[in-house]
Order: sequence, then structure tokens, then C-alpha cells
Amino acid sequence: MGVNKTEEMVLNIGPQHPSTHGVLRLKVQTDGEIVTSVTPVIGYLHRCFEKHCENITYQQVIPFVDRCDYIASMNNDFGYVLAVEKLLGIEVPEKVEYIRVIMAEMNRIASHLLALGTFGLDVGAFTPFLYMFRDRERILDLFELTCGARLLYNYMWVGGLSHDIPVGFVEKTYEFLDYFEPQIDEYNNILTFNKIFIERTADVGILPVDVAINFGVTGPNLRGSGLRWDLRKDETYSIYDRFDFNVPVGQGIKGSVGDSWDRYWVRVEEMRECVKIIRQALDMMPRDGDVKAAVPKRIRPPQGAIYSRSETPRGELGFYILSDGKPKPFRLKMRSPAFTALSVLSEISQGWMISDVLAILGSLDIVLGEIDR
Amino acid sequence: MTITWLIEWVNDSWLGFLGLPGAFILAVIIAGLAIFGLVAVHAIVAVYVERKVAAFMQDRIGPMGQGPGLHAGKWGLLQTVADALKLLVKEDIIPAAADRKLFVLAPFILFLGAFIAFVALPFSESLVLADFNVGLFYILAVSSFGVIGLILAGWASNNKWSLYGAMRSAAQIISYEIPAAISLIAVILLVGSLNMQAITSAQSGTVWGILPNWFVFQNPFTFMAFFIYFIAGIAETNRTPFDIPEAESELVAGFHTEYSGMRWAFFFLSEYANMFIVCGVAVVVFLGGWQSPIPGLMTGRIWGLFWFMGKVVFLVLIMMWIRWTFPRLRVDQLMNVSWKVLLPLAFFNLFGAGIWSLWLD
Amino acid sequence: MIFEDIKKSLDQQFPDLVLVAGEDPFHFITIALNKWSRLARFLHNNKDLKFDSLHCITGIDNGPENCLEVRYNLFSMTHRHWLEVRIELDRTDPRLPSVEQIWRTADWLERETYDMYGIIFEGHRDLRRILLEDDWEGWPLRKDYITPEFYREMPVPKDKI
Amino acid sequence: MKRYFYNIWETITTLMIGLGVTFGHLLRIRKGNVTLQYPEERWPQPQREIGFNLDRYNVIRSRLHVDIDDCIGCLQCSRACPVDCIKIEFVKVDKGLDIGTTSNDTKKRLLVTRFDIDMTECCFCNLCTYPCPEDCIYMTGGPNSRKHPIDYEYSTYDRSDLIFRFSNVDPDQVARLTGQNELKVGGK
Repeated sequence: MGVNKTEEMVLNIGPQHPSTHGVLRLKVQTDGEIVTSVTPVIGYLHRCFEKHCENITYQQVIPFVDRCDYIASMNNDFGYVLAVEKLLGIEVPEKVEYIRVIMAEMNRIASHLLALGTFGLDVGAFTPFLYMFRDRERILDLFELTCGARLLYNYMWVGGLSHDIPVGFVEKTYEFLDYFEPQIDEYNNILTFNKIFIERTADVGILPVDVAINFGVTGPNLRGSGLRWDLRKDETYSIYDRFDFNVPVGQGIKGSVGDSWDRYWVRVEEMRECVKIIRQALDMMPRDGDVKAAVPKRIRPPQGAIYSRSETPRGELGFYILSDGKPKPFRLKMRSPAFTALSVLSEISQGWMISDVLAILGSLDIVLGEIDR
Repeated sequence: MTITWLIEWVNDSWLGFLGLPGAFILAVIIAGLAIFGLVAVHAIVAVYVERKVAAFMQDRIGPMGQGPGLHAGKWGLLQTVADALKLLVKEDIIPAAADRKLFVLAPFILFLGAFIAFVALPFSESLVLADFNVGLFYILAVSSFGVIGLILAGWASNNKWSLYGAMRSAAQIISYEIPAAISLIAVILLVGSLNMQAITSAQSGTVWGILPNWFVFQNPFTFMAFFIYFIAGIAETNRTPFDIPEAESELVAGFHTEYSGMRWAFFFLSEYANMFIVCGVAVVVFLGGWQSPIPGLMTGRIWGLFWFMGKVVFLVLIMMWIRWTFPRLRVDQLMNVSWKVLLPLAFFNLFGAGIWSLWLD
Repeated sequence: MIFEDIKKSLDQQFPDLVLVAGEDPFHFITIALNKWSRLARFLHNNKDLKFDSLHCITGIDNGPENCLEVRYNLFSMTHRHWLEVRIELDRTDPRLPSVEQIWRTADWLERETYDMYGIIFEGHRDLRRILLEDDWEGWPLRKDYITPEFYREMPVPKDKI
Repeated sequence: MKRYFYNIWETITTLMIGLGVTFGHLLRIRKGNVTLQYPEERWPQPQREIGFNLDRYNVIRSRLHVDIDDCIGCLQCSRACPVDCIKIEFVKVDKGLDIGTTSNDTKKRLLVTRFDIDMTECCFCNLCTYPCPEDCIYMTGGPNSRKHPIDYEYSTYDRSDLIFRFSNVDPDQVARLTGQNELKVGGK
């Protein structure tokens, strides 16, 4: 059998291809349908984020942070403002913390919906994708109600928020949660437990936990490999210690631990946990308070460097900020979770088929805006 | 209304001066045009229905238009007509690196394969163009002719995606021909004929008291054979969950990546024609062809056509329903399903059907 | 383990390794360039330290007159402690040993640092530009970088109004 | 062998469940439809439960608009803009001259000769509207509807039409008011 080998062919998946989630190019060496090596080529969406940040003030960085992971802007903002607040050493009001958590978790649901939907699309299921987009739209509607924007919010400011939540937001959110929870079962019925979907994803692209850690893979991808590691629990920031929620991990229900199905399943379960957190946060949130009380007039952090990380839907988003005491950051490095997640692709997709490479890519849930920055 | 009847009719009319050869040519042209019309109309309607069905399943409303003018008619009824017109006037692009002759030829070969299969389909009691005694065999033979078109298209495009699509589809269609044919043999065994009309006639009357005596109800083995045939049929028409040759998210558009305009429309047309053929065969062999579902009620030539078309449309709708629900299989899993599940089941069925017919005797 | 303990165990293993240990506002150590390769292996393999996760590699340009710098943020998933390692590099010929084979995540992070600062990681198996084009000239994140007027004869866009 | 048949059974049941879901949606299309037919229906349609009432907004992200009569030329918005899409130039007016007051009764001291916003560059971050002391730069529609209605389509045939020039000062006026052409250019 070993000699029965055909001439290898290089297949360029992307930069324009239906399932590369942006402008990613994969140089795939194939032997028939079997993939022998994958080389991701990135940088097509490079926008000089870090260079840009050195020329604008801390406040002005936020719109650009939004645009890095455009699927989960709220979470990115959250990570950034946490870093700057740590550098400045300011405490934010109670209400701001709650609203931030609600927004971040809502965006986590929206992001996971998109991740799951496009994953379904990658393996050929079109209808669940539209169901998930339909529900994501309702979250975006809520965001639009709050801050006027649907995708790039610039809502969280250093020390506060740009606005208080509007009248009726809390009721609308409860309404959405009541509507959303049964929808998860529907997704499970149509996609998650569909035998074809299981066949396509279970046991495919297994990412062992030690490889995941060595490659710096974080977030749902790491949890899919079976490690119970969530910054919201293990390195609590903001007010996440006040909420009662579980951290779902991959258990290999349909295949082995760490396969594509597990990564998918972790996201599905995480949506339920997000709903739980939002419910608690809405219940506990103080109804009045000034959301701009702690917003500093001028942001001039003292000299020093800080590395701060937070849990976004894609993993651990780190900001390394070096301040020289001026209103503009001296150096701002963003450690994006999707960047490391993509780097593991060539490791775990060898020996699978072309269709599997795209399924694995879908299960890693990358956003090219964040990888290329 | 067979082709012989048509020739005689032409010969007897004022066109009699053409002689028998001329009448033959004219009759063939008339028949061809009629089939082409049917295929085109079916494609236009089916595309519209497919878009609507897909939209409704996805909580959308699909093509819409609420008035004359630029809109495509009320409820978007004229949407596919507009699309067809657009495709007709679109620029015809042939890639520079393509094999020109084969590139041009491929869509027609594919279409031909679907087209000539219509000859043997019995639309009604008397409406069948050529009622040969090997009708079923003929349809099976010519409908796999189209795969040559697919391979040519993939090869001639000189594009890696197209090549992958073509190779996949060749492997796929060849694999699924076998379970499809074997499941049909179970019925042929019971009827003892390959003639389509004979198979249809064998399904008259009732079974189990109330149900029509169709093969799908007649005995458990033919019941299973129907499902095996239908699944294999979906695979033969390259539709989800077996659409790996065109697998949008993997191979961009598979074998027709490089095609545009009318040439692409021919691929589309032949896909829908193929669906019609597969469903037509399923209807004739398993669902009683042009026979009424309530035996004795609403029979006759026109009703026969109505029942036949109705059943075909029903099966086509199920195909659409399946398409818009499922993900796609991987290429090796596809082969697994064919060779390890459908084929053994089909053989088991054949065996069972044989025993059943012996036992009945 | 808290920072003092980490520093103590490092001092035991490598005397006169740590040039500076300070707070800025978080703990860090600055080390000499030539020790990095051995230190990295020690940090990764030592049972008590076990820095199994390399979080971030940050390249820093301290201005045209000053040095380049690379900072590593290490984290231990098992013991949950942090360490920031700083290495200062010569501006004219920035070179330091690669840790790509110890922490595989360093593969891309080092490539990115190389791409932006021109810092050469010796021993990296595939040190190419990652975000920019292969034929890009200059190191964009250095403070003395001048934006080119043209790239492949295409003008670099400027403000319109 | 058992596994083989179990797989077939699992396939059939799970696929049937999936088919059931889509069929349910097919039947419930009247209730479940989420399509908004754009030219006929527009987005803020509270009665259709799509979107919300405009009064409920905090803010809207739309086209920037400047009430130029209220502008005092303080450059705050231009400084706040992260993409530098606001360009302001002004002329200092002699102390004695009166060029009017804003609606907040602030006396204007600077004559804004140029106030251009390039909406092709705008990133809709809303940062410019907060520091304005006279509230004269804002995004149209939503809560600001009474100041300026929303530009719903907000599309043009030409890119240059998206550069909005708000200043209404003509050069003669500048010369008359200042007596000199000493222009102090603002902006970053």
C-alpha cells in the first residue's frame, strides 16, 4: 500500500474561497484527497493596528480594538479597557461592571452563534446557519438599541461606558433569553446530533491537551480538548466571581476528547452558561448609577508596562501595554487568541481529507481581522 | 402516443409528401422539442419552488416582488424567468487555459444524458415516446452517460477544484449506480419485465385491502428497495447530502467552477432534468406510475398524466426538503454508505424479494 | 509560586543570570541575552516552575537611540504563576536564540516580531515575514521607520481632504 | 454487527428529527418569517417586532451633521477623531466685532471657514460628538431626529459627494470681518 502514491498537488485554498472565514490562504499539499501538509498564509487583512495605536490616544484605540475581532467587539473592548484601567488603577462603578458583563456575555452568544453557524456551513448544512443568524440578529438589535451600532460598538470606555442602557433594555433582554433558550435545543436537533454532522466532525482533527497548551491555544478550543480552564473562573476579572456558572469541557461524547465535535459542543454548552450569567447579572444589577462617573478626563497612565488578559469567545485576549506617561501608548501589543488557534491548524490537519481541513478550520473558529490585525 | 404513432400521424397529415424518412425526422424533432419544453418548464418551476421551499424552511420568504416593473412578478413568480433571461444574455467566458473544444462540449453531453432518458418515461397510459421492452435498462444506461460530461467539464476547465469535483462525481455516480440498479432488480424480478408500461400495469388494484397495489406497499422488500433507490438517486443527482462534486464550501463549485452564462445554465438544467428522471423512475417502479392512488377513481389519460406528474413533484419536493436540512458527507463516507450499507441491503433485498415471489407462487 | 520564590530558584540554578528584577508595576526579570536558550528550557521543564504556556512575545523599540527589547510573558497552567522575561538587544544586529522548539506557539509569535522589528531568532526553522509581504522593506514597528511613498509602484494612499 | 445496525438506526432517527425541524419551519413561515422587504418596509418598524422605536434609542450611528451656526471652532471634535476625518480651519475675528452667538448663548470668537467631514473615512465611533461644548456635531436621526431627520439610504453615486462641507462662510466675508487674510489653520 505504501508505494501506491500519486503525484502530490498543491491546492491553494483562498484567499478567496467560500469557507476561509475571511481572507486566509491555505497552501495545502494533497495526495489525492488526502492532505499531507497545510501552510496557512496570513496577512491579507493586515491593517497596522499596533503601529496605529502608537499614534492615537488611549480612548481612540477603542474603535480600532473593535475592528480586530469584529465578531465579538464587546469582548475585545472589555479586554482593552480592563488593561488600561489596571494601568491607570481606577475602579469603575458597580453598575458599569454589570452592564459590561451583560454586554460581553451577549456578544459571546452572538459570536458563538456565528461560529457554530459557519461551522455548519463548512460541512454543508445551510439551514442551521440561517437559524443562528436569525437569533444573532436579535442580539445585534439589542446592541443597536443600546449604543446605536450593530457590529463595531465603541461602547465600553476606559472607566465607564459611552451610555447608560436605554429604557426597556432589561425587559427586552429577558424576553430574548426566554426566546433563545429553547432555540438551542432546536440547533441540537437539526445540527448537533445529526448523524451526518457527527460523522463529519467526531474523531476529526483531534487536538490533544498538551499540544493545545504548547501551541498556546485557549478558550473553547482548549476546553474542547478537555481542560477545565476559563479565565472567568480561574483568574477572575471584573465581577465574574459573583455569578454561578459552569465551565463546559469536551468529554468525547461522540468521538475522542478534543475532536472537532467537542469544540463545537463546548460552544453550544457555553451559550447556555452565558444565558445563566446574563440572567443573574440582570437580576443583580443596580438600577441606577452614573455610568460615566469614573471616566477620566484625560487618560495619561503612569510609566510602566502591563500584560492583561481576558476571556473572549475565541480564547484569551492579551494586551501588552507599555506606557511612557504620555497620552498615547508607547507600545501596544495585542495577543490574539485566533492567531495561536490558527497556528495549530497545520499540526492537527495532516493526514485528513480536504473536506476535513475545512471542517477543522471551522471548528477552530478563527476571525481573520484578529489574526492579521 | 408513442413515437411510431407520431410518425404515422405526420405521414397521414398534409405533410405526407415528405415520405417516411421525412416524417420520422419531423416526428423526432417534435418529440425532442416537447421534451425540451418539459425539461425547461420543469427546471424553471422547480427552481422557483426550491427557492421558496428553502426560504420557508429557513424563516425567509424567498424571491418576492409586489408589482409590475422591475420586480419579478407577484410573489416572485417570474424570478426564475428573469434569471434564465439574465443567463442567456450573460457574457460567455472560456478560460484561456481551458481545453476549448471539450469545455464547450461538456455541458451538452451532460444535458444529453438527462435528455434522452425522457424517451422511455411513461407519462400516462398512452403517453410514452418509445415503449421499448428494455425501458428501465435503457434509462439506467443513459442516465449514467452524463457522468462523462461531468468529467469532461472538470478536466477541460483546467482548474484544480473542477478536477476534484469531476473525479469525485465519477467515483460517486459509478458507486451509486449499483445499489440503485440492484434495488430496481428486486421489482423487475416480481414483474418479470423491463418494460416501463408493464411495470406500471403490474401495480394496478389494491393490496392489504385499502392501499393501492404499488410496489412500495406490496411487500416489505420492495418497500425497502424504494428507499435504497431513492437515496442512491439523490446521490446520482449530486444533491445534498451527497453533493460532494460541487461541495460549495470545499470545492467552490466543483466541476462547474469555471462555467458561466448559458453553459452554466445547462448544468443547472441537467441537474433538474436528472432529478425528474430519478423521481420519474421511482414513481414508475415503486409508486404505480400514472395509476391513481385510489384505485378506480379518477383514471384516464389526462388523470394519468396528472397522477404521474403529481407523484414526481412530490418526490422532487422531498429531495428539496432533504437538501435543505442535512450537512454534506465526506467523500470516503459517501463511498462507505454506498458500498457498506446500501449495497448489502440491496442484495439482501433482492434475495428477500426472490424468496417472497417464490413463496407467493 | 510567588515571584520571590521563582527568582530564588532561578538564582540557584543560574547565578548572575538576572540583571534586573523589578516591578513595573508587575514583576519582571531582565536577563542577559546569552542565557536565554538555557533558561527557557529550564523554565519549561523544571517541575516546580513548569511554565508550560508562553503567552505573548512583545517586541519593543525604545527609540532610535536606545535598544530593542523582547519581552516574554510566561504562564504556568499547573502552578498558575506568571513571569515576565525581558531581553535587551543591540539595535544594529538584533539576534537572540529562538524558543520555537520549546513552546511551539513561539513559532508564529517570533515570526511576527521578526516581521515588525527585524529581530532575528536564531534557530527558528521557518523565519519568514508573516503579516507583511515577503518583499516588504524595512521594519514597520521600529520608531525610525519611514512609510514608503510607493509599494511595487503603487502609491501609498494619503489623506484626501 | 450490532454497532453497524445501531449506526443505521441512529442515522435514520437523527435525520428524521432534523427533517421534522425544517418541516415545522416550513409550516410556520407566516409567524417565523424574519425577512424585511427593504424598499417596501424600512428598518425601524416597531409593529413588526423588528427593531425598536426610535424614541427608545440612546444614540444612533449614522451620518454626522454639524449645525454650523453653533460651531465655535474649538477643534474638540477634530482632536477626538481617531481617523482624522474632520478638517477645520478658522479665522480669528477682531475683538470688537460681533459674529453672533450660539444657541447656548456662547459668544463666537472664531469664524469657521472650513468644516469638512469625509464620511468615506468616518468609522462611526461617535467619539467626536461627546466633547462638543455646544452639542452642534451629532449623528442624524434617532434621538437627534428633531434636529435633523435620518438619512435612511445615505448613499450617493459619487464618492466625492460623501465629503460634507458644512462651512457657509464666503471669502469676502472673511476679508470684511478680519480685514486681513491671516488664516490660522486648525485640525491635527
